[in-house]
Order: sequence, then C-alpha cells, then structure tokens
Amino acid sequence: MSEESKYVLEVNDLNTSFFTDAGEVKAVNGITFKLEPGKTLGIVGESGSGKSVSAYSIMQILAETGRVTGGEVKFRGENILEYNEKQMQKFRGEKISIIFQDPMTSLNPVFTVGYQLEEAVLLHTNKTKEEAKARAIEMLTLVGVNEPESRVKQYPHELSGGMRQRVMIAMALCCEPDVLIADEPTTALDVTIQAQILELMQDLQKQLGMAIIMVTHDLGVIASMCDEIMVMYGGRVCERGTADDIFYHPAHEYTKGLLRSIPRHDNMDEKLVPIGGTPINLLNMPEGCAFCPRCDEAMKICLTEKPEEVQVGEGHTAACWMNIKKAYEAQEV
Amino acid sequence: GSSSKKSSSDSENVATAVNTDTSTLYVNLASEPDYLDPALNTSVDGACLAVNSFVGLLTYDESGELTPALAESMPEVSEDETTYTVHMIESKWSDGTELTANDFVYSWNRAIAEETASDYAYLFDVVARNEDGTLAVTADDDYTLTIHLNAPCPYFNQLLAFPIFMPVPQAAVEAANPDGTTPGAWCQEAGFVSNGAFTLSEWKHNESMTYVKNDNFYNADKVELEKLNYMLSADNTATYAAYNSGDLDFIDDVPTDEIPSVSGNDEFNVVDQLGTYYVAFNVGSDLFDGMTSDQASAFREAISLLIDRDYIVETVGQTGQVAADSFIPEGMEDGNGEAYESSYYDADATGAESTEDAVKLLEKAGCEVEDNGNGTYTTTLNGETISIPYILNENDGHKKIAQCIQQDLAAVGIEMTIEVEDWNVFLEERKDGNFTFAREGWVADYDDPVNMLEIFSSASGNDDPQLGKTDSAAAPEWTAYDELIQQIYAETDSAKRAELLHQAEDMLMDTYAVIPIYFYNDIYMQKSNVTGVYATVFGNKYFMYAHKTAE
Amino acid sequence: MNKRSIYKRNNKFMRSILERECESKLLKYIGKRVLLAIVSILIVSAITFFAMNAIPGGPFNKEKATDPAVQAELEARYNLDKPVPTQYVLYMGKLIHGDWGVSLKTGREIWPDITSKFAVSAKLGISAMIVATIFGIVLGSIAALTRNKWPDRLIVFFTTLGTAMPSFVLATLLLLLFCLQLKWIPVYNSANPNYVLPIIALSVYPMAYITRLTKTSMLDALNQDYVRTAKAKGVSRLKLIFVHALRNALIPVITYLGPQIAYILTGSMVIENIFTIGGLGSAFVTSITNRDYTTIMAVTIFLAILMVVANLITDICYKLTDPRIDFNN
Amino acid sequence: MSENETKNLLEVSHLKQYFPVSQGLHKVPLKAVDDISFAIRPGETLGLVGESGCGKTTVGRSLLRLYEPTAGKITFDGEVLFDSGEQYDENGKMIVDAMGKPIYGQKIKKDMLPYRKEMQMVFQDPYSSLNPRMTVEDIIGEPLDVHKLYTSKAERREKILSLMELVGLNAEHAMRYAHEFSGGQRQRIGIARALAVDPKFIVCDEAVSALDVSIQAQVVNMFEELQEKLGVAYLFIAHDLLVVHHISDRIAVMYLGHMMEIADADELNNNPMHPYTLSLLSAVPIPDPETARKSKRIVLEGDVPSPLHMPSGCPFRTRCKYATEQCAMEMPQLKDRGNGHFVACHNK
Amino acid sequence: MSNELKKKQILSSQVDLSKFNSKNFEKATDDEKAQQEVMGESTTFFRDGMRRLKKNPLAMGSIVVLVLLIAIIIIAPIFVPYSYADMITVNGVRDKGATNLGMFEYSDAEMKYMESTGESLFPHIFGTDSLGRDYFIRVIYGTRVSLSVGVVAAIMVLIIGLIYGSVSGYFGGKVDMIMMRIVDIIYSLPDMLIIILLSVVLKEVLVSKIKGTALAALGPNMISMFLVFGLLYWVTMARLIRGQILTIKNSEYVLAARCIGTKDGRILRRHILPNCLSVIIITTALQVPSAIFTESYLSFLGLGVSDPLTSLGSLANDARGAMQSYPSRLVIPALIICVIVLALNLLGDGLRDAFDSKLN
Ligand SMILES: Nc1ncnc2c1ncn2[C@@H]1O[C@H](COP(=O)(O)OP(=O)(O)OP(=O)(O)O)[C@@H](O)[C@H]1O
Ligand SMILES: Nc1ncnc2c1ncn2[C@@H]1O[C@H](COP(=O)(O)OP(=O)(O)OP(=O)(O)O)[C@@H](O)[C@H]1O
Ligand SMILES: [Mg+2]
Ligand SMILES: [Mg+2]
Repeated sequence: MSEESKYVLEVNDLNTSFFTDAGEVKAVNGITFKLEPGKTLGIVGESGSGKSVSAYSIMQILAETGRVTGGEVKFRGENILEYNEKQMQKFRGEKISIIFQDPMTSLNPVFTVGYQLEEAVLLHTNKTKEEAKARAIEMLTLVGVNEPESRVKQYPHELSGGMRQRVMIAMALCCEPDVLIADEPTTALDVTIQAQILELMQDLQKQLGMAIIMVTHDLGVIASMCDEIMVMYGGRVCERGTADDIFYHPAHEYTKGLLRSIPRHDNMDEKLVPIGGTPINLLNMPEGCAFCPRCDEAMKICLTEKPEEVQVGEGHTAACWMNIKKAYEAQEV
Repeated sequence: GSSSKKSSSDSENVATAVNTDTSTLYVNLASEPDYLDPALNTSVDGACLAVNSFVGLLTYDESGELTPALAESMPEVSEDETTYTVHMIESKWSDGTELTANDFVYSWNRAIAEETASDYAYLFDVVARNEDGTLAVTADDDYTLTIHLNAPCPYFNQLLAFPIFMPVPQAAVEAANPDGTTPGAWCQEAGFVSNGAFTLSEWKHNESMTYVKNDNFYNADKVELEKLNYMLSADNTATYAAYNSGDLDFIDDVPTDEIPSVSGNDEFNVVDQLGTYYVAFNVGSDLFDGMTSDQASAFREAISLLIDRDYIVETVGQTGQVAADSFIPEGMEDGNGEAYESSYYDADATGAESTEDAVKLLEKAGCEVEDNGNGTYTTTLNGETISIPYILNENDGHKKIAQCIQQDLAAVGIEMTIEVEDWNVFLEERKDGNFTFAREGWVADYDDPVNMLEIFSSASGNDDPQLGKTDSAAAPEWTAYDELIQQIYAETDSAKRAELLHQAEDMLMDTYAVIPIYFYNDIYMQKSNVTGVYATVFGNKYFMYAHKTAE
Repeated sequence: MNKRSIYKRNNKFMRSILERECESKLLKYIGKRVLLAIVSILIVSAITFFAMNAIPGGPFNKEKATDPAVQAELEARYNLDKPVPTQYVLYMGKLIHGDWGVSLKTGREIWPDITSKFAVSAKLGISAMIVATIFGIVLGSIAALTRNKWPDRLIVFFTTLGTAMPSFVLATLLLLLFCLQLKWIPVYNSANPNYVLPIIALSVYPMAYITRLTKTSMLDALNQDYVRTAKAKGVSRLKLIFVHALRNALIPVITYLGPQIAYILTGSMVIENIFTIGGLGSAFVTSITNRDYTTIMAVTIFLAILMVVANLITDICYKLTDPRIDFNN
Repeated sequence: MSENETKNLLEVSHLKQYFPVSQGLHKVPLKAVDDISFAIRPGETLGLVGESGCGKTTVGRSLLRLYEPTAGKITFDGEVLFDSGEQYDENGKMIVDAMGKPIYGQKIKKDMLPYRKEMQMVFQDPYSSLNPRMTVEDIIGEPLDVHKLYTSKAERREKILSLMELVGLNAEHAMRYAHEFSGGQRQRIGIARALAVDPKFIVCDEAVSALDVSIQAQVVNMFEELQEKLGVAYLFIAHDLLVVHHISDRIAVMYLGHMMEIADADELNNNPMHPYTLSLLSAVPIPDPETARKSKRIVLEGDVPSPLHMPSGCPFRTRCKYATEQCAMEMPQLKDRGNGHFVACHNK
Repeated sequence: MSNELKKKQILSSQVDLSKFNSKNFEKATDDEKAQQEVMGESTTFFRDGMRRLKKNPLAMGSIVVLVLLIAIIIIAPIFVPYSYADMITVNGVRDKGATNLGMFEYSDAEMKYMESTGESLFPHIFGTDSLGRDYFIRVIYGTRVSLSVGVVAAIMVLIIGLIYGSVSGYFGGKVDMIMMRIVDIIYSLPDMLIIILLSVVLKEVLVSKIKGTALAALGPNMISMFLVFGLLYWVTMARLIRGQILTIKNSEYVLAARCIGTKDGRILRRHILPNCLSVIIITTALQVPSAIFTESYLSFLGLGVSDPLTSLGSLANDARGAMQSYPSRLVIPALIICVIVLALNLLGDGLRDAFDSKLN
C-alpha cells in the first residue's frame, strides 16, 4: 500500500458554520482525523458539540443554512469537498454511508422497506430491478432480519425500532461502502436492542472490513468498540487516543470531568462529580478554550487563548493548557 | 376536400367566427325559460320564444298591427260582437301533419282545463262556456272556427294573437302526459312539434337554444334565417359583452349604466311598450293608523308630488321614458277606437317644485311640518319622524329608483329605508300586504285599460295595495270600484265602457295608493347588419323575418 | 420439492391471506363509512327540507299573481297541500324508489337535468382542479425550495393576489380583458364553448391554496430525517424533492382536495352565470330563489352524496399515499 | 406483601391499568400495567427500569391517579387513596366467587387534591413539560397558587426565590421563559415546581434521560442532595441502569406490564436472578474498556411483544432461553428469595 | 512514573514553552469564567415573534398598507364635503348633469357656479356615479363597511368557534364525537339555502328590533349575514381550536399542572388558551378577508348591505354593469378589496410564520 492510501479518509482542519437569523453558528471548528480501513473511530461529546455536523460535513448533507467554510476531506487522497453535486451523489452511499440516530424518522414512511433498499442499490450499481431486489433481501438476511422476503413489502411503521435500525444498516451497507458513519445508531433504542445492534455492527465490520466512524455521546457504547476515540467539545477535538488512553489517562479536563460525572460500577457508592455550568452556546464562543467557563482548573491563559492539540502519549493527543502547564512547571523545576 | 373541412373547423375557434354566418341570428332575451308550452308560459321572454316557434290565428306585423296568420283574414264578427267566425288557411305542423280547426278547439280547451293549471287561462273568461264547462268554440269544418263570447270584447282579436291562444299538437301533448300530471312535458326537450317559423333543434340548458327553420311554417317563404340561436343568460353584463364582442346580433337588455354610451347609437332601439312603472302603498299599513282615509290619501299624494319623476327618467331610465301622470300608459286605446288619455298632475313639476304643495298635503294629513329655511323641511307625525320601509327586488334599476325616491322624501324629512328582498319573498309580501311601500310595475297583456285596472279590484290576486282587502279605517271604500270593473266587463256599449274606464282610473288615482312613476318603453340592441326584427307594445320580438347581411 | 420452494409457497399463501384480510378490512371500512354517510345524508336532507319549507315564498309565486284555483291544483299535484313532515316522508319514499321527481318550476324531470348539468360542472371542475393541482404543486414546491428568496416571495404574492379578488370581480375582469379588449376568446359561442376563462377563474383559488399547502408541507418534509437519509444514499436533488419529499408533502394536499373536489364539481354559481355555463351551481341557486323544492332537495342530496363519495375517495387516496393510516383507527 | 417492619410511605398492590384501544370495530384492553405490587419507604429511592413501552410511565401516573387505575389499591402514608375493592389471598390470588367473579370489598376513591401536596412528579422531557408561555416564576408559583401556600405576594415571591436557590437556579432568571434555558436548567425548574408543595414523595419519570451526560450528573446529585435535606422518597423511573443503580436503594425491573424482579440495588446488580434482568444488565454498555472487554453480552433475541398480543403465561418466555412449558401456562408470582429479593420466575 | 516523564518530553518537543510565563497558568477566578458565559438577552415569545415578523417584508408592507388605509377611511369623511347618499346639488338644486363624471371632473353646473362665485368646489376624486353621487366618498364608506363587516364577522366566528371547539376538545369522548358529527353535518348543508332562510326569516324579527339604531343603516341583510357567519362559518374555527386543544390537552405541561392539583378552569385559562392564542388570533385575522368575500358574494346575489349605504362588494357588483363605459368604477373597489385581502392574508401568513412556526 502506498503512503497516501494508507488512510481511507483524512479530514483536515474542517470548519463548518450555520448562518442563522441570530448569527453565524460555528458548529465545527477545525477538526482533523485520519481513518484506516477496517478500523473504528469513536467520536464522543455532549449534545451540540458538533459530532453530527462533522459527520454531515463529510457527507455534505448539511441543512440549507450550513456551509463547510474550510478544510479538506480526503477520501483515498481525493478532496471530496471539491466534488460537484453530481459526483457527490455518486459518492454518497457508495463510498461512505451513514446511519442516523432515529430509525423511527429516518426511513421514509410512505415507501416500502424494499423500495428504499433497492433504491440505494439501483443508484450505485447497474443492477436490474430484480437483481436489486435480490440484493435487498440478501442484505436484510445479513443484518439478521427474519423473513426478509416479506419484510421488503412492509412499510417502516410496520417494523419495530430495532428492525428499522437493521434496515437502516442494511441500506447503508448494500453498496459495500469503505466507510460507515454511525451517528448515534443506538441512542433511540432500548438497551437489549442496543446490544443487538452493536453486536451486529461489530460482526459486519469483521465480515465486510469497512471503517466505521461511531458517533455517540454514550461513553459506554464506545468503550469496547473503538480503536481510536475522539472527544469533542464546542466543535473542537479536545482529546484523542485509544480507549485505554481516554478512560485511564485522560489528558483533558473535559474528559476527566466527563468520566467523573458518569455512574460506573466502580463509583456506585461515591457521589458523582458533575461538570458545572451549562453547555456551550455556539453563538457566543469564549475567546479561549471552549470548556474554560465550566472548567474547575481554568487558568488565565485558558480565558484568552485556544489550546493547541499536543501529543501527550503515543497516538494520544489533547488540547488542554493543563498539559502545557505541567510541562512548563516541569521545565521550571 | 378534406382541407376545406379542416379550415372550416379551424375557423370556428376564432373569436368572431360565429357571426360571419348570415343564416343564423344570435339573440339573447333572458335566461332559461320555464315553459316553452304557449299555454303554460307566463313570462315575456317565454312569449318571445312562443311567437317565433308557434303561430295562432292572428299575429302582429312589422308595423305592430294585427294581421291574419293561420286565419285567412281577420275574423268575422257578428252584429252583437259576441260571435267570431274565423276561416283558416291550410297549414301543417312541423312534422307534416295537417293543422285544423279542431286543433284549436282542443288546444283552447286544454288551456283552460284544471289539470293544465295555466296561469293565463283567465284570458278565456270572455269566451262563453258550454254546459259541460268546455269553451263555446266549435270547428264548423276543418278550416272554420266559431267562437262565442259572453259579452263584446273590444280586444278579442288581440287575444287571438296571444300565446295561450296558439295551437298545440294534441297527439304529442297527450302522449307525453299519460296521467295528467305533466302537462308541459311534450315540449321540454328539443325536437318537439310546433307550427311556427322555427322548431327547437338543440337545447343546452342554461346555455343556449338553437331553433331551425320550419319548412312547414305557413309563411316559410318569407323566412330567410336558417337558424335562430338564443343565448340563455340573464346577466346583462355578460350579454352586453357578448354583443360588443360580436358574438350576439341582438340583445334585449343593456345594463343601465351603459345606456348613456349607447343611446346615440344606431344599433340601439327604443320602442313603445304598454306598461307603467309605479310604486304602491299598502293602504292598510300601520303608517296610516290614526288617519282618516282622506288624510291617508293626502299623505300619499304628497309623496307622489315629492317624487322627482324627471330625475328618475333622466338618470335611471335614460331611454326617453315618459314621466307618468296617470296610471294607464300613454298610447293605450280606450276600446272605443280612440286613444285613452288621462292626467292627474303635472308630471314634470313633481319633485322640488312641488315641495310646497306636498307640505300642505302633509299638513292636511295631520303631520307637523317645520320649515328648515334652506328649502328643506322636517316632518313629524305625532312627534315622531316618519320612516317608510320600501321593499323591492334585487335589480340595479329598481335600486336606483328607490334611492332617488329616498332622496326626494328626505327633502321633507321623511325617512325611507330600502329593503331589497328575495324575489319570491318580495312577491309574497306584496301580495299578502306585508309591506308599507313597494316597487311595482305592470305591462299590459293586451291593449285595453281594463287589463291595467282590473288588477286593483279586491278579487284580484294582484291587488297589492290591498284596496278593498283591508279593514283599516284609513283605507278607502272600495266596493264601488269592484262594481265598476264588473260593469266594464259587461258593458256592451263601447263609448259607455270607455267612460267607465275613466271613472275607475279616477277612483284609483284618487286614493294615491298607486303612484305612477313612468311609462315603460322597451329597448333592444341589434347589429346594423340585421334588419327585419320587430317588436310589439307587449314586448314580443319577432325574429322570423330578420334579414342578416355580411357586415 | 426443496425446502426453499415450500417456504416460498407458504409465503405466497400467507400473502394472499394477508391481502384478503386487507381487502375485507377495506370493505368493512367502506361499509361503515357508507352507513354513517346515509345517516348524515338523512339528517342533511331533513334539515334542508324543513328549512326550505320555512322560507317564505313558494314555487308558484309570479309577478302576475296566479289564480288561486290554479295554485291549488298545482299544490295538490305536488303534495304541497300536506303538512311538511308528511311531505318529507312522501318525498323520501319516492326517492328510495329512484324517483327524484319533477321540477316545480319547469315540470321537467329532475334526474336527467341534474346529471346533464353535473356533467358540465364536472367537466369544468375537473379541468380546473387539474390545473390548480398541477400548478399549485409545482409552484408550491418551487416556493419551498427558494424559501425567502425572490421566487418564493413572488409566488406567495401572486397566489395570494389571485385569491384576493371576489370571484365575480375576477371573472368580470377576465371577461373584460380577454374577450373585449384582447378579443382572444369569444364571450359566447354556443356550438363550441370556450372554457379557458371559467377554468382560470375557477382554479385560481384552489391553486393558491394548494400552492401554500404544498409549500408548507414541502418545507416540513424537506426537514425530515428521511429526506436526509435519502440524500445520504446519493439520491439526486430532483428525485429527493419530487419522490421522497413530495409524496409526504402531498398528504395535506389530498386532505384539502377531497372536500374541495366535491365543492368544485358542483360548480360555482358566479362563474356559471358570468360565463353562461349550464352547470349545477347556478341551477342550485336558481332553484333556491325559485323555491323549486324538489330541485333543491335533489341537488342537496346529490351534493351530499358527492361529498361523501369524495371524502371516501380522499381517504382511500390517503391510504395509498400514507401507508401509516390504518382504517381501523 | 410482607415487609411491614418499617412503615411504608406508599404501598401499591395489584395495580392494573388497562387502556381501551380500538381494534377494528371493537375495543380491546391494552394491558399497560398488569397486577403490580410494590412499596416505598419514607426517604427511600426505588428505581424502576424496563424497556420502552413496558409500562413504567403508566405505573408512575396511575399511582398519582393521573390515570384512574383499572384496579388495585394505593395506600399513601397509611391512607388508602384508591381501592377498586378486589380482595386477594395470601398467595396473591384474587378471591373469587363460584362464577369466577371477584368478591369486592370496600371501594375507595379519595379526592386527590390534598394529596397532590404530598406526591409529586418530575417529567421526562424538560422541553415539553414546561408551559412555553409562562415565566419561571409563574411555573414554580403555580402549585403555591393552587394550594394557597402563601399569604402575601411578597411571601410568594420569597418562596419562589428560595426554591430556585434550592435547585441551583439564579434568582435573576425568575422572569425568564422556559425556552431560554438549557435542558438541565429546565429540569431544575421542573424539580422546583415539584418541590414547591413540599412533597414526601416524587415520581421521577425519566427525569434525567433527556439530559446530557455532563448535566445528568448535576441533576442526579441534586436529587440525592434533596433527599438528604428533605427526606423525600423517589420512584425513580429510568432506562439507564447505571444511573438507576447509582441513585436507587432498591430497583424494580418491569417487563411488558409485569414486575419481574425487585431487590436491593447492589444485590440486583451483583446477583440478578431473573433471566431478563440478567440480560438487561449484561446489555448495558459499560464505560470502562477493561470491564467491557471482559464482560460477555447476553444478547436477547427478537423484540418485546406488543402489549396487545401478550404471550400467555410469563410475558418474557418468548425471548427467554430457559422457557419451559410451565412458563407458557401461568404467570409466575413475585416471590421473596431472601434479603428482600423478589423474583417472578418459575425457573429460578 | 515513566509514563509521565515520557509525556513531558514529547510535549516539550512540540511546544515552545518559552513563550509562557507563570502568570498564564494562574487559576482563573469564577468571575472571569462567568464573563465568558453570557446568557442571551431575555426574549419573550412575543418579542421573538415580532423580531421574525419584522424580517418579513411582505408582512411589514401589509401593516403599512393597512394602517394607511384605515387612516384614510377615518380621516377622509372629515375633509370631503359630500355624503355617500346625497346626489350632488349645486346651490341647493339637484344637478342632473353631475352623473357619471370622470375622475376630478366637474359638471357644467358646478363649473358655472365656481366661475360665478370664484369659490372652488371640492373635486370629485373618483368622479361620480350614475345617480350623481361622489364616488370617492362612497368608496370610503364602502371600505368602512366592508372592513367592519369583516372584523365583526370574524369576531363572531371566533366567539362561537372558540366556545364550541373548546368544549368539544376539552371534554373529548362522547361529547366530542357528537359535537364533531354536528360540525360535519353543518359542513354539508347548502349554505346558500341557510343564508336565504336566515336573511328572510330574521328580517321579520330584525327590522323592528334594529329600528333607529346604527344597525338599521346596515340593514337586516347584513345582520343576518353576521348570523350566517356565526352559524355556518364557525365550524372551521371550531375544528381548528378543537385540534389545538386536543394536542395541548395531552401535552406534558398540562399533565404537570394536573399533577399539581390545578383545576380544569385554571388549566384552560392558564395553560391551554394562552398556548393556542396565537393560532386563534391568526386564524381570526384570516377570517376577516373571508368575511369580506362572503359579503361581496352576497352583494352579488342581492343580499348585501342596504342602500344607499354601500360596501366594496356591492360597489363592485353595481359597477359590473358599467364595466365597459366606466371600468374605473369596477376597478377601484376591486383594487381596494384586493389590497385589504392581500394585506390581511400576507400579514396573517407572516404572523403565522413568526409566531406559530414549528421552528420555535
Ligand atoms: N441546521 C442548523 N442550523 C443552525 N445550527 C445548527 C444546525 N444544525 C446543527 N446546528 C448547531 O450545530 C451545533 C452542533 O450540532 P450537532 O448536531 O453536530 O451536535 P451533536 O454533537 O451531534 O449533538 P447530539 O448529541 O445532540 O446529536 C449545535 O450547537 C447545533 O445547535
Ligand atoms: N393513554 C394511553 N392510551 C393507550 N395506551 C397507552 C396510553 N398510555 C400508554 N399506553 C400504552 O401502554 C404501554 C405502556 O406505556 P408506558 O408509557 O407506560 O411505557 P414506558 O415504560 O413508560 O415506556 P417509555 O420507556 O417509552 O417511556 C405502551 O404500550 C403504551 O403504548
Ligand atoms: Mg447528533
Ligand atoms: Mg415512559
């Protein structure tokens, strides 16, 4: 493999804004990541931290008011942000697919499941209707839907939530994309169903070998699933690393706070330590670190300057002045 | 070849194409007629349809004179003027069957039959009856008809030209009405048998009727038109537009507001009509409570004087109507060979000029009138201002006249409220005397004053002022009038009869329950390339002898 | 036979059972609706019957008063001399046997009259509805896609303008412009009536409404997650709008169209009068002003039936567009 | 139930809540809650977990009589608020006559108004549970108005401000509208409203589910602090087992309208007995890579059946790998397995 | 730990630590942190909606037009010396020549009068009608009538619809079902018939009752029109309100209120009505043009306002007959109807977008 194609997907300094009545909402502020084939990248962060918008920016399926204002998204070395709409249509679903959070609303209620699956197949292959149908049934079987022949004739509302999410997955995978973006694929589902779906996704990744970007706000979901985890806050990446890095050696105050604030089996009897304050208002972004108004350790520099992302370990980076401070102090000493 | 056919069908789509065809006359009279059966029709437009598709013994010629039609000549009248003998020409129905005197006997007896329920059956009242109730009319042979009258009837010849006296085809009528409940059924769709100049070939309800020339018409040689097409619409804005765009050759009505712009036009025709536009008071209404009948009359006379008829004629009528100074319209004959003439006030001086006279009359009627100094007055009755509700039906002209009257009365401080009513309600209220002051109008069916006067006899259904029908103290004594009308019916001496007619009108006008405004005339517009259409004083239009040239 | 084909056959069998069940559900539903409809038609007819009899004025009133004997004869003939409830019972009795009676005003059979007039109104109405629907949906979609930009504002302005004029004014102005000024269209042509203007006049209002409805529901649909899903699949913009969003956006349009169809099929008295069209609308108004009781009743019942049928069809269309609708709930 | 050592604050026994829903031409009962019994002690938190649609919300609302229960008995602070009159024997079997009809005892329906002061509710959705046309002051003031808990305007205001302080809201925010706040702040408003009447018992229906993880902890903490301060008891409904475990003293597990297991929180976690609880616990994604890697998920097959087509016998048997014939025959009763650990399963 | 050490090494190789000083790493105070966190300005629902409304040029234009129009119809009669009913008189004499004058035209008599006295007469801005009445003042009164008819009718619809819809929606169940069936039936009743029935039947009752009041000038037709409106056109409003109430009734905040122990009346007043108020107001505003239309349709049928008072509808209808000779008489009232209806509709739509969009 040549150097440039080691990564299926490279995102460099991606910026996305929404131009609303109230002003420019800078939802994504310069995120960067690389994704290797067959690997899983987890993106976590609280609501509004720009996880979905990042994903949508890659697919270029932003709402009308949204625009990618800078950066590049390279798919196998080609910057897809420069694609025109036609090329993008060809690209979506074929090279990168996405699964959305809410299977209840993400399937068109007025078309049969079969139609929606076949459509995806027909769009990207030269298959005939018959073949597309066969493919749809095949995919349904793959995602563990029983009686796929009759399911294709059903409408989404006739299926249960878990079933619908399986259909969504089947739809996303039917053209065997290289990258699958899963935007909170299980948030709307019950725990037992969530477990089914996560299991399924892991299986499918093994079978089909695609890269997955797993977007979620649930630390539990990514703990066991991801090769790399990226923590976002206020449209920026604050920390990235392996699961162990993030969970056992958090290097960003936000990540630390997050870990302290969620109930885990080992802190059941302790008080949770919440992160104070309110979630960030993207219309009024702090000048410095986005997290500083809520950060217990905030320093003067945090107020005025944005922290750089620095490497704190192998494959483990964080954008927090605390790390610099430690280094500075160490140097002083 | 085929190419010419194509071009002709193409040309039909061109806006003005209709009118290039000189064999068809495009006419608008009114909206959909209720009945085409001459015995059942009651409307003027229906009568127009009837005279163009049926013909009786007599008819009217271009100069408006009675002339023999199916009769060979004018009827022979016996010495005592009660027996009429008519010799008929040989003629055929449109289906080719012979039309004989027996057809008339049948048709006339059918017209008066109870199950036919014809509104105009009363016109046969002058005809004597046999013992079995049938008409004293006999077919002496196939082409001779003898008619016996109860009393001399100076206008009987006119009746013979009236639609209800036209023949109907017995076989068809009876076939379509097996159980006697659908008397008009035989002529409700296109294709029925008739004997006039045209027969109905197509009827698109509420849209159009197409008549085609009847070759069996007795005078078919003289008929140039191949077709007569009626646009069925009562919306005079639309019909006037159709006329102006060249889609119609003849319209019977012009929106009043457009009249000034066409009045100098050659295509605009004004013809005489026998009828009077008037307003009527209900003599039994509350308004007159507490007045004597003289006071009430004085009050009404005052109102009559206040109405500026000239202004109405000029601004609303606009077609040279004559301001009325009597109830019997100008130009009516008195049945004694002379024009009937009467005048009760100076019509031109009504309105502002007569205010002072009116004030005097109001005072006489018991009202208190105060001079405001600037030519206006304030009138009160028992300390209250007088408010007179005036009812009328929805019609542009009627509403305008009402507003003129309203302004006229305002000059003496009498308030008049205008209440436009639904046509049917209007008729009912008027008939039942559920009103104070109402718009009225009467167009004569035949040229004789009795037709105008008999409606006020207390037995008449048209006695809207409720003369003789109310027990109000303010109402005039009316039995004398009823007797007078009966006398007129029976009077054999025509000079004496004319005298009685005058007496009756005097009596009527004395009450001022009836306030004449103007005498009707009739307008129509006809394209300059059309000639030969003529109208009678009763409003009937004869299209069959029309001549249409390419423009 | 291998296992798979057995499975397939079973499946087919299952499906046919399922379909049959659906069908019987639909039939049951229609049955229920028809039953309900009959009841409401009965009530409507009764109210109409008593209301029209309560209005002063009768069918035989004429400017020149009718002879009382003649009037009595006519009243007896049409049962008008009987008490109103009896009349109602007699009328409905006849109606059940398919006898719509004859017009009191013209003595003509009512049923053929209604059907021929309805044919005219329906022809016009359907054309107008098609025009309105097509233009409405297209304009509405355009407005939605260009929300708050000038095409949207223009469309909103002009469609609202179209509805801002009373229909008689609009019709008159059309007449004035196209027939008298421009002379493009004849005012009257009995052989070959030109329906362009009446269709325009009739369609303006529903078109404006459909445009607005389509716009809002389209906007709504375009913001839905499933549209985003389709986009992410690589569906082209046109297909996104006209297949994925539109079908959902059409649901409110159908809700509107249903009753509107019944309404517009029965014709507009104003348009019919101005353009001299022999439709049901003017016939109905005329029958009311004429107190033509039998015609009033017949038209009312006819309209009510039409309304019911239109609503039923709407509901079925509804089901066809929106599979979520279950007739049982 | 037989745990009368300490006096229970709330006792619910044999609670049933059926909703009539039309199916075709007839109505059939949807058994949202079917014969559930439990008790809550003063100052205690009972967690209630289960999958979506299993009837958690319905339990919460029925016991506050926001829905009129179909049957059952609700006792609060020693007062019977509602009793439909059915009587039950020792084994929880309904006492019936020869015809199979229940023999009714006394029926009770108390006016709830006075008890609204004692029992309150915090709703799941902090967005839709606050009237968008009311200011924070009005929202928190409403219970005070309804129960006339103040004598003067000033006192009302004072009370409102102290409540706001209690839940950690800024006094400046009193005149603002709910939509101007973040989810966590809104939830605090909802809690302040519930606390305004000084209740002894609060049903928290998914009160933290809609909140961000970082905010969730704030609210959970607050619940715990309030409990310490005010001694309120909670029925804490949630689907996040970790949160429930964290906050609850005891946990009840529901499935399809039935109670499957009730036990002390730690006991339930360490020693789940019901197969459903077992798989539920194993399905919970654990935010700890080490444990997550080690643990083995027990993935349940299939979906929860529709409550309209309830399986016979034990509702869980369709997804249970231990299901036997007996399970299809009869619904197992909730039985004490020691330590106040109640399980409804034939096989355990 | 070695790990820690390694980290620091990595760090110092990446960042130039020399550009920092220890001040940078002092703890920030709470105040400083709080400054970073600004809560947006307090907006109320109303202010928020108004802001959106102000951004809608069509709606703002409509407001301007409506305000201007209302100002004109209030002020004009003070300045114009003619009355809507009086035919023009010159020197106390009715002027037959003053009919059908064009815009700003004087009749011969008026010209003579002005020449002889040197006094200038107020111009006939829109000319005169066929009865010699100043058309401008008639249009002004017509507008007054049409607008007030619209407003009053809309209010009637509102009141009846509100009561009916609230009862039906709030009580639900059987009551709701029966009430909605009634609505269905009213929907399929022929309104023409009912209009005629009411106008005819009510006239008897009304004429005496309204004698001498301001209503008398409007005439019984108008009054019955209001009643017709009240009796027939409320059904849409009732349905809408019912729908609103049904959704709000089932909302969580109403449940919350019930949980608190709030009584039905208070719930209706404090929770349900305020939340459907904007929809109600907007729908009522949109009812005004609909009423103006109905009035003009009735004018077309001859069931309009009593003469000589007039409305825009009856002016337009009367002018239809003169459309070829005097098209301006048709165009002027038609234009004003158009402007009013257009403005109200656009404003109503704007209000709806601003206050009722799903976006908030
Ligand atoms: N169409 C839009 N218009 C304006 N702002 C938007 C739009 N879509 C998203 N945003 C803003 O962008 C920011 C990031 O949103 P995003 O959906 O990416 O968050 P997220 O991390 O996915 O959160 P969640 O966990 O809730 O899905 C949010 O503050 C949101 O308000
Ligand atoms: N008012 C109602 N009418 C009819 N059915 C209802 C009603 N409320 C709830 N249900 C039904 O009762 C069952 C239990 O609902 P409930 O809301 O109590 O579940 P839940 O456990 O709270 O679910 P979730 O976790 O989704 O909130 C569901 O099937 C639901 O559809
Ligand atoms: Mg998201
Ligand atoms: Mg719930």
